[in-house]
Amino acid sequence: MDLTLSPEELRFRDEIRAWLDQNHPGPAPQDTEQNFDFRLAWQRTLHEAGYAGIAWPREYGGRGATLVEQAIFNEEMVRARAPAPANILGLIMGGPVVMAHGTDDQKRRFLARILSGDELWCQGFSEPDAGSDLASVRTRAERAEGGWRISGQKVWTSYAHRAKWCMLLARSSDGARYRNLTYFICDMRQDGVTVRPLRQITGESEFNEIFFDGAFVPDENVIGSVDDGWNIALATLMFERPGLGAASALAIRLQLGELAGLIRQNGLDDDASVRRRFARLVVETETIRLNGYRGLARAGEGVPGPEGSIVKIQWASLNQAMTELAFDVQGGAALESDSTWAYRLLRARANSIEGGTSEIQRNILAERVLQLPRLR
Amino acid sequence: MDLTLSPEELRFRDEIRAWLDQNHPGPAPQDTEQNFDFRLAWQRTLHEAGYAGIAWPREYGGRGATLVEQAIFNEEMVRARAPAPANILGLIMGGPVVMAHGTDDQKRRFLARILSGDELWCQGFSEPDAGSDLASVRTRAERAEGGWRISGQKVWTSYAHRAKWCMLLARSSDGARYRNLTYFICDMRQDGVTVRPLRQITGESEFNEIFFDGAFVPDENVIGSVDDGWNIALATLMFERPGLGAASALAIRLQLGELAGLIRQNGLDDDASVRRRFARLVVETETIRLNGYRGLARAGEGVPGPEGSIVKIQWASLNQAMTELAFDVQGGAALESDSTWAYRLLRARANSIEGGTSEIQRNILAERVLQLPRLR
Amino acid sequence: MRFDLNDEQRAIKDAIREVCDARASRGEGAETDGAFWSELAKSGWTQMAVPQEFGGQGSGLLELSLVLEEMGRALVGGAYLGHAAAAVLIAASGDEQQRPRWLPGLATADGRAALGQAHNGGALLVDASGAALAVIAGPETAAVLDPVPGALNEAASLDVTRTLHRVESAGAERLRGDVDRGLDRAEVLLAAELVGVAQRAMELAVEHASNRQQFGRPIGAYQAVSHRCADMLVQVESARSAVLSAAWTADHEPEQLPFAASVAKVTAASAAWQVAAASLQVHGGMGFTWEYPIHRYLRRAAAGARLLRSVDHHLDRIADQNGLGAEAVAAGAVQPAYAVP
Amino acid sequence: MRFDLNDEQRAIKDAIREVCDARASRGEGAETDGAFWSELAKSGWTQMAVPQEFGGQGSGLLELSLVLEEMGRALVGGAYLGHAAAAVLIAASGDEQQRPRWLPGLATADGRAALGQAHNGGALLVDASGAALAVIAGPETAAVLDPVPGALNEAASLDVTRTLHRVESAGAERLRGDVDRGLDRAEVLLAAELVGVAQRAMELAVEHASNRQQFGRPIGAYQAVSHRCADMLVQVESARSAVLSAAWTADHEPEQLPFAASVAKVTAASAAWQVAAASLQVHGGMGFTWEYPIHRYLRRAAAGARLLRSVDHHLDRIADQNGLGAEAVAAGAVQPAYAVP
Repeated sequence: MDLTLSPEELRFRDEIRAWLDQNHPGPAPQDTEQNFDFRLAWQRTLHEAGYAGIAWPREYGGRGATLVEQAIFNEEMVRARAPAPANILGLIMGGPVVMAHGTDDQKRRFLARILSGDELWCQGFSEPDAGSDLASVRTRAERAEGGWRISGQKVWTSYAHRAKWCMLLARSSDGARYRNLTYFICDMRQDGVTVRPLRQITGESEFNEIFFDGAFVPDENVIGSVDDGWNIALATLMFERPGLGAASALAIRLQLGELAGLIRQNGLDDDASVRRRFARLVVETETIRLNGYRGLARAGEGVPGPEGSIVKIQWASLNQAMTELAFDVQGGAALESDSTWAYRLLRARANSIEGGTSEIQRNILAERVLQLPRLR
Repeated sequence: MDLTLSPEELRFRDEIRAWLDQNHPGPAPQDTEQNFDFRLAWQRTLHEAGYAGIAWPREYGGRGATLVEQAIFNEEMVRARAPAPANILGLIMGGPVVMAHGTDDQKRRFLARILSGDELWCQGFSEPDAGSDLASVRTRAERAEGGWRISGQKVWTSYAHRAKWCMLLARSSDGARYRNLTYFICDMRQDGVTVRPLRQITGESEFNEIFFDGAFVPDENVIGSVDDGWNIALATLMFERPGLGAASALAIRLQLGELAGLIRQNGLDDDASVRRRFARLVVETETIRLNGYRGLARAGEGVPGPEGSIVKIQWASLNQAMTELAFDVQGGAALESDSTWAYRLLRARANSIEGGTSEIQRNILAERVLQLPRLR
Repeated sequence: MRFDLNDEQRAIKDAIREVCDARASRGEGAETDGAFWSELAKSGWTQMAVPQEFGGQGSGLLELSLVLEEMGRALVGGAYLGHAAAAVLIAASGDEQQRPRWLPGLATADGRAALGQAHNGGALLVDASGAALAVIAGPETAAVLDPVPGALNEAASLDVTRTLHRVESAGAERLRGDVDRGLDRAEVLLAAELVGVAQRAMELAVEHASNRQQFGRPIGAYQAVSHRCADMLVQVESARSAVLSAAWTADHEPEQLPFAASVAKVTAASAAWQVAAASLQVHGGMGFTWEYPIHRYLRRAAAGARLLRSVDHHLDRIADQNGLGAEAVAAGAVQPAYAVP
Repeated sequence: MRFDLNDEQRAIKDAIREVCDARASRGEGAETDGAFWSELAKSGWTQMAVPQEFGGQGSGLLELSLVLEEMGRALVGGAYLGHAAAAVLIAASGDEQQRPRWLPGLATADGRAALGQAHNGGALLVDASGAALAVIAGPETAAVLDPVPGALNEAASLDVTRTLHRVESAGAERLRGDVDRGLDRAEVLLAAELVGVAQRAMELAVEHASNRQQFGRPIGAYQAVSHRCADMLVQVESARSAVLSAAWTADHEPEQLPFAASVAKVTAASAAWQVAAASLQVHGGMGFTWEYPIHRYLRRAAAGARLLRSVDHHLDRIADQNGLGAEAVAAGAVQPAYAVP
């Protein structure tokens, strides 16, 4: 066990840190579309420096970074308060699924343009009736000349209106559950694809709905075998960003720093109740960081395991508790909605839903880690 | 709505209060058996004064008290820190089940001796494999000349070694679940009945195990119809002591008074964190009291509903939280086991199990009050 | 001793529920809704909180609480809370000069009052546009701002069913009577509204859980969901008990109100937020969309819980009242101050 | 950066688990068990905490933590914690005269040390019978009582796997070095033991939930049970991460120890109690019987959490270290003091 960075890791960290220091794009625009353009430009900057796909193997244009290096990179990005690259879904999900399950043609066709940000990706898994139960998708794929026609509705896709490609699951046969789905890469720039923004409780539209009405996907854009989409999707969902736990812990630490300031401003830094609620948040943040690093060590021994669910559950409830404390200490200002903390309070409610609800995460821990019997 | 006592209710309260003032038996002995004898004597005192069965109809020797009077009585008993009568299970469960489902002979045979404490009752529902799932009893009743032979094991029966009668459920046929059980009143003073104390985590033996090995129950001691025991048992479990919520809230208030003293002794009455944890306990206690009284109003409109589960859940978690706070404020004394609070800390862990686990109570609220679908 | 509504109280509850449901069924725009206010005024609902001697109906706090719970449940008539709270504040905390000066106006159709919260030297007024006057509450003060200035500085309101404005409070006149008495009564009305918010948030969760299918079952059949709903019920019913008791106490045993009002505010504020948040979770992604109503309840709960005095303020008062106050320490008291009937 | 055990560390963990499981399988009486102590001493386990210069093995706190976690898990060798904690306290907080005076004895088979808690002017000693000396810890002090008096006044111990004795502490000699440093290191060992307690309590719950049938299913198939177990896992793994990190920090970055030790104590104390209590609940009535082992874990958790400094003490220190301390206020600091590598 060694919790210090090796000389190589330190060099890597210093390199990233120095580069971010030089190349940080400055404050992000508030407006959603401008913000996206800003992040697209940022991805190009990262790409030119060779940082867009540090986790990707060198043969696909990545840097082949170790797990620890990926964690370091993620942490440095958070520390510098640098924006996420625009094509994040392509980088962490689309690219990896093509590398793992795609044909050589598909790799040539897709990978480079994901890295460069020339083609943006979105993800179409969730549907109105397929939330936690992802396998119950209703979107249908019908056989057509040279490919498939897709019809149905997907929800909770981010930046669908800017995306070129949508990875989606559709029902390609009437076969048994889990054996009737195919994994498609669908061109978003065609008739038969309609994107509508989905307004969230924060007032923003981070996400969209997509309506497919006979949209065409050629055979060459099927990933893996027909009717084998569920297994591929499952693998896709297991692609974790190593060190995500540590990076999100760091993001929360930065916010806890703000919260400490808010507590002091409101003269509550002597209030034992506020102090201990705050300290518990610090403790929880630190355990997320440590659990994240420990998960990294395990991931190094093979495929990342279901233990990621631990960090996901903790992060959601910590974010919710932190924003509630901030709300409790700010007095009358809590009536107003145009504060960072008001936004965070509302946004945090989604943390226990997005990316697998906390209930689903607990199912995973119970069934896959603790080997408890499943409910049939 | 009127939260004051009527003149008649006030008179009743003053009568009870004055009587308890005169007749309180003094401090209870520590020793379990001596304590039981003390409570038996106390029951006789209550009985002589006409207070043993205040909830029972006058025709059976009770006082026919209203629900509010019963609540007042229970509260006054707690306020005076008077012990519970020894034959509590006969009074709140055995008697009522005989009155509701017994024959005239059975009423004559049993009721008066329950009130007087001449014959003590215990209850044999739980078994090692029938905990929350009470209907899955394994104890068998086999037909015999003029009655039944009972064989099996019951657990969590209080004072079984002092009891004359045990009300129990046994499997009397191979019929369908819920239709294969009969409700028996079994004489404990016979060969074929063995009682063993069950030591609890507090070190006490409040409860026993009973082993039945061909114990005989004559036909005249079957309650209701053969194979109809489940319905009778269910009704039995619904006999609530009106005002129990308010009375247990009062019991906790008295302990909270002690806890406030403990907090002051340890110099923590200025600690905002301790103060607010304490205040939340006070708030929860008050809502139990109020929920108890509201339940009373509803009970007056018909059969007591499943809302009693609300108070049961609250009481268990409040008792646990209260004893944990007491433990946190007492410093090094927490290492020692011979304090009232150490006993309470351990005893409180059973509160969410005994009388229906908190999980079962939540099932009841979800299914019977909120009408949510049941898990099949 | 009867902890249930009498026939008259039930009739009030049924009548206002009908009014509120009808308004809610007409859809959005329920906030600061002049037409609805006129409808309420015409039927006399807005006069309830004004004592009879000043031209109002002089209803009890219990009756007012029933009205407010229904308004919270349907999330309509948001301005009613401020008006009723202002009326009880002036009636309970104004002196002999102040009460006749302001209360008669509050019984008239165009004499709507708003509630404000002292904040950063000024005040934040809730639903103040069109209000004739406002009562600005601080932790230990209450002051009447008369008139509400014509030009108001709008602030972004977390509670999207209510407007928020910033004003200077320099010209406000402090209520010279027993301020705590008025604040406690206003807290009970606020708590009643929050019970309605929690109630409806729970209903929405139960409805969704009964219908939404996942993995071949309605999600309400899973204990992760059904037990969460059961916990909502415990919170809602406890808060309702506390509010009913506090309202009755205000009307009949006012010397016990400080404890009862604090219990009501603490339980209702906690219930509204926790139930709304849990209900959103039960709804999954759908609960996170703007179109679905749950976030309006969540926002009302978050803001409402922080109107008037904070939950921590009430908890501290409860601790003081129950053996951890300076007097208790001096007297060596062990028994709680609070007396069970 | 590797957050996993190396081969040597794994070997230690495996070896001590075998020793502990073998002892546990011999049944009750594991408490203050002289024969087991001799067995441990013979194999050198009891010398680990003593620095090499004083005749011990000078093992790292990480290695000691591995041993203590296994002892907590099997609930054997309770006296080991006191001995190891006393050794690290003297080594870290004793001065140049004190260390050579006491440490060599602790490396010998009959030189067992016990831990004590300052209490009401005297002290409560844990597993002190037969101990040569004891280190008595207070919130900011540590003192060596040498020798432990022959006639001890037995107190009733909540933790039935440990004995408790009351002593006068008048004769104890205060450790004159950096007391916090020793206390923090002792806290890490205590926390490690509590992680083992939580771990085993969880294992018992999972085992029971997998086997116990109710309503036609194993109870572990119900989310009320399975999610409770999942929450146990979150707590156990978090506490284990915190303890491993704190132990490593003590060995390699001692200036970061005050934060790391507080995090370890808070998480391990919470995990042990909450997991043991939740496990008892999963067991239902059976968990409430004396014969079933869960209450022994519950008692160890309750008492262990209150050994050395309280959880509130640590939370207050964490708040001080992270922007709510007097210095932070003076400096107007916004950034947390703690640095991520």
